[in-house]
Amino acid sequence: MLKFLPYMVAAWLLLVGLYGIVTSRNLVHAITCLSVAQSSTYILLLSVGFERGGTAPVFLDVPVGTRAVDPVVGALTLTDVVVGATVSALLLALAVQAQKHQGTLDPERFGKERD
Amino acid sequence: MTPAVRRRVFLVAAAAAGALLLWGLTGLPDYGVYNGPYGDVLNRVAVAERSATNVVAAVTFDYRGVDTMGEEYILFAAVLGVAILLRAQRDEHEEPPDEDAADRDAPATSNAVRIVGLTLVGPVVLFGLYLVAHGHLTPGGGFQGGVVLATAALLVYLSGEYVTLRRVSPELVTDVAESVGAASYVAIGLLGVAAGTAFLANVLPLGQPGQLLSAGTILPINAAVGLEVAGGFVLLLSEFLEQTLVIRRPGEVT
Amino acid sequence: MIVLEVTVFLLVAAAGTAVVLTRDPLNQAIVASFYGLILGIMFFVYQAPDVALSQIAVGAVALPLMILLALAKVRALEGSRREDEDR
Amino acid sequence: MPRRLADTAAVATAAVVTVCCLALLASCLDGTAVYWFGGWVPRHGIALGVAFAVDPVGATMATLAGVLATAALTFSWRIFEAVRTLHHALMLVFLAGIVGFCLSGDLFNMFVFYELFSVAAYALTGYQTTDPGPVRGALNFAITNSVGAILVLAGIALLYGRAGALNLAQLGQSLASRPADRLVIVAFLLLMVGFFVKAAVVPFHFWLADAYALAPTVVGVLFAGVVSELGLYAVARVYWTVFSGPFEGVQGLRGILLVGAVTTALVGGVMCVLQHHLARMLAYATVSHVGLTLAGFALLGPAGTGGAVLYLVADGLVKGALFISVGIIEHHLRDTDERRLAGRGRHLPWVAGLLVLGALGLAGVPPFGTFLGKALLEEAALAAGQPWLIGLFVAVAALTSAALLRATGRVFLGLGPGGGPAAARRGPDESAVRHPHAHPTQVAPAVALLALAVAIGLWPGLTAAAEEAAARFTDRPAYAAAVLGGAAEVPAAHPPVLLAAPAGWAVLSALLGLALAWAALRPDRLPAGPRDRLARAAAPAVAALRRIHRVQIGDSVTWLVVGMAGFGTLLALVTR
Repeated sequence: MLKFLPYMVAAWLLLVGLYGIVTSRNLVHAITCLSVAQSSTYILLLSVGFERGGTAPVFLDVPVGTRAVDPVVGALTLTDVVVGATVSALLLALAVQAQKHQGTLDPERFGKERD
Repeated sequence: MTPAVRRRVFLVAAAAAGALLLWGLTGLPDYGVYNGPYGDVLNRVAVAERSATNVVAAVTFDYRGVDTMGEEYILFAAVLGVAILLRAQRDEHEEPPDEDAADRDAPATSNAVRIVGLTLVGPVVLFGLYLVAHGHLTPGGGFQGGVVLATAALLVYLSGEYVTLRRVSPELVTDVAESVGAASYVAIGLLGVAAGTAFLANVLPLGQPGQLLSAGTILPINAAVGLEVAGGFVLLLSEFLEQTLVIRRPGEVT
Repeated sequence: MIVLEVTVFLLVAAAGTAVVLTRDPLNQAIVASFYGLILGIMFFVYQAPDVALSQIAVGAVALPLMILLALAKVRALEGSRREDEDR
Repeated sequence: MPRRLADTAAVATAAVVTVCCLALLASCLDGTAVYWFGGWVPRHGIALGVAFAVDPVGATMATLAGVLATAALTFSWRIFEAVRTLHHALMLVFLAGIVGFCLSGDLFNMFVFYELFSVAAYALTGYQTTDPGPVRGALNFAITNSVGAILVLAGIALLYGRAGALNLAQLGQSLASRPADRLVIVAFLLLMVGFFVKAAVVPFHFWLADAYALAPTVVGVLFAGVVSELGLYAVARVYWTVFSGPFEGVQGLRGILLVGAVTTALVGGVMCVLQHHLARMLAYATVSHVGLTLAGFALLGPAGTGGAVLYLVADGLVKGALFISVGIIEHHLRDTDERRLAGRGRHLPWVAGLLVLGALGLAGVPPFGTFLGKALLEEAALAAGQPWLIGLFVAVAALTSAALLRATGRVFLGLGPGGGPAAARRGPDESAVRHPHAHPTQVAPAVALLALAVAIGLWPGLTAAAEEAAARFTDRPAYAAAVLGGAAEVPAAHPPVLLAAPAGWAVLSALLGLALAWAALRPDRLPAGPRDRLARAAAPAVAALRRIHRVQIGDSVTWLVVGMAGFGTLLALVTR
């Protein structure tokens, strides 16, 4: 079961996050749900680079050649975390603006298009 | 679509998409098995080649340094975006808060909180600088350190010293810090071109692995990133703060 | 070790679900901060301390804080709008 | 920074970037130019660092973005914006992201640049705070596209788990030895869906119209000209470098992609005709043309790819010019709804001329470059045994040019049912006209873009060059050899394309478009019986189509998941 558990957790978080966006009645809530969906990629990336029994890829106290986990996924996830946070910040600013113009954060109550 | 219809359609589609996802994910190697080769090669060669004992830092700032440069510009763009969105509103609808107004509207803080907050600022700044400076040796680096430094600025705010914060980091200073941080990343990259090798290639002496002054350009790049991230996050937070403070005028709900 | 891993995985899944199901954004920000913290712990288990540090700094502190600030702004806007309508 | 200085610096920077991209294009004509950042050249076929791998197709896309950005910034010269320096900085970051995306030869690096230009685009779309228009459009755009980016990243993670590599060439080599299994299929699905969102392929297109309607003209020019095209470029690039090996011999893939292409082309075309808001009209014209271009890629061969690339470059230039024209109308008449604008554009004859020329460009009439692109596409369709695609191309060209011609007739000549009274009712609004004449810095960029589109059409030997570039673009082993360890590429000779039949189709498209526009403007001249019967028959379908397109964020994401489930199921079925 453990063979695929983290992958399943990642898939679950992706879908749950999307479910939250789809059913959201508040933009700030939807944005937080998006960050949950985004976190699924952190888990996925780190899981595919994980090596059982490996140390962190820091060779200060352990010699080079010690079995260590993949440093590349660490670097990728680091980038991903920053990207996720900055996108969320930008979205929050957009939500504040939506509140200003529409007077509500509920997407269902936004004015509909003419066309 | 009405909410009920949408929810139903989504659940059906998500069940199918989820099944597909799981089907594909079971094609991955078992959890805990890593077949390489990328990470294994780097774990073997990075310490010798880059004198950085933290291989993640070597990957982030050198082997895949251009990714990180792009990432810094994503942060830069997002901060610009938040500023453009929130400042435009402010310019149109509100007077920028003068210091008196900020003073008046800042939430009242008890002295205990204020003292605890301000005492924490020093250690937090130290910790942030430590993280930035040791990124090539131990976990941490410009990004983590930068966020911690930004938190220090936030502590000042939480202690009710909003006026002090504005005096310490007025918009211009953080703007400049962020831009200089982003620009110096590119400048350090161009040093490699000037030295006749390649963009983002190392031009500094590598030193001994494990020493503070080692790993060549990773350390200055970490400093640049730290500067940019700290500036960027302070800007992000203060743009949102401005928003709340400007609106909270006397006579309104507080 | 395996028990710890499984516990953390299940905790992450549960916390992520809780974030989505917490419909009030104010409470959600607090749950999200908790979720960010658990993710950070999970990354330590993954032997990725670099990521764990930044996840805790961002996911557990900076992002929830920004959400709270944005919400404060929204509340203030709601308040001023209601006043306008009363007038 | 003083305003004039900021303007000049921004335009100059964009122009310099364009020239650099052009130089890159010239330098990579003889062989793929590879640049390893940090000097980390691959060892034993393993890429340690990140490479830019520049081939003519990528360099052309980057140049197109540069040209459009220069034109857009020149256009914005005289339009006041409060947050000017920030805005210009964001525009340049936007351009930088696009250029990096086009040149990169590394999958994760492509993702980083993809996010970079997306983030800049979200901010630029939403900031026009004076406009009380629906800000939710910007949020819908940002959230849907972020979900797309998440899927792309998930696809990257899957591939990395299998191959332990991120370099496109290395990934391609690693996957080529085996036919596609479940992991490769799902990774392909995730990457394609992610890029389809950006390309606005139906049903991933629901964010597009709002984003276009909302974007300031300066940004809209890049949206209309290059952003959707970048999604398609990524689809083609990733398919040919990474997945063409494992999917070789999967017959059904072409069919699935063609279904998507046809749906996209037709939905976009019909929705385009149904719009009255000019920016929305251009948005659905883009959707429709994305379908057309996707059909070229879907033929999964060099001929279709060459035609698609040539077409999308010329089409991007034309649409950029059209978006500038709409921007001029908006700037002068403070409106972009053709019904409210009826007859109010008489004093802007230049703009009318631009719109008519643009409509002809969309129809693919010679000498526009779109004509050559479509000629190649038609040849590829015939060679691939799909002659019916020509009918689709004609329909798309007729529908989109008809919508534009109708709007032009109504706005500038006051034609159309209800035009007269509406214009009269709107009479007092003439005071809203702020500037009586379009300024040269506004008209010139649009003229220049159209002139470039024509120059492409007249350039001798361009079809052969496009075919050669496409042959290199679709040659996975040669790409891998160029990136990971160089073997020389042998350019093949291409027979000249026959242009007589395509010219006939182009004229037919334009005439059909004109006839449709005339029918829309003068319904009273049509025989009453058939006209009313047709209107009654079409009404339910039209209403349904409109209802589907009235979306909020949740709908957009729901459709995304629906599309992903459908596309994935089909993929799984045809590869088994």
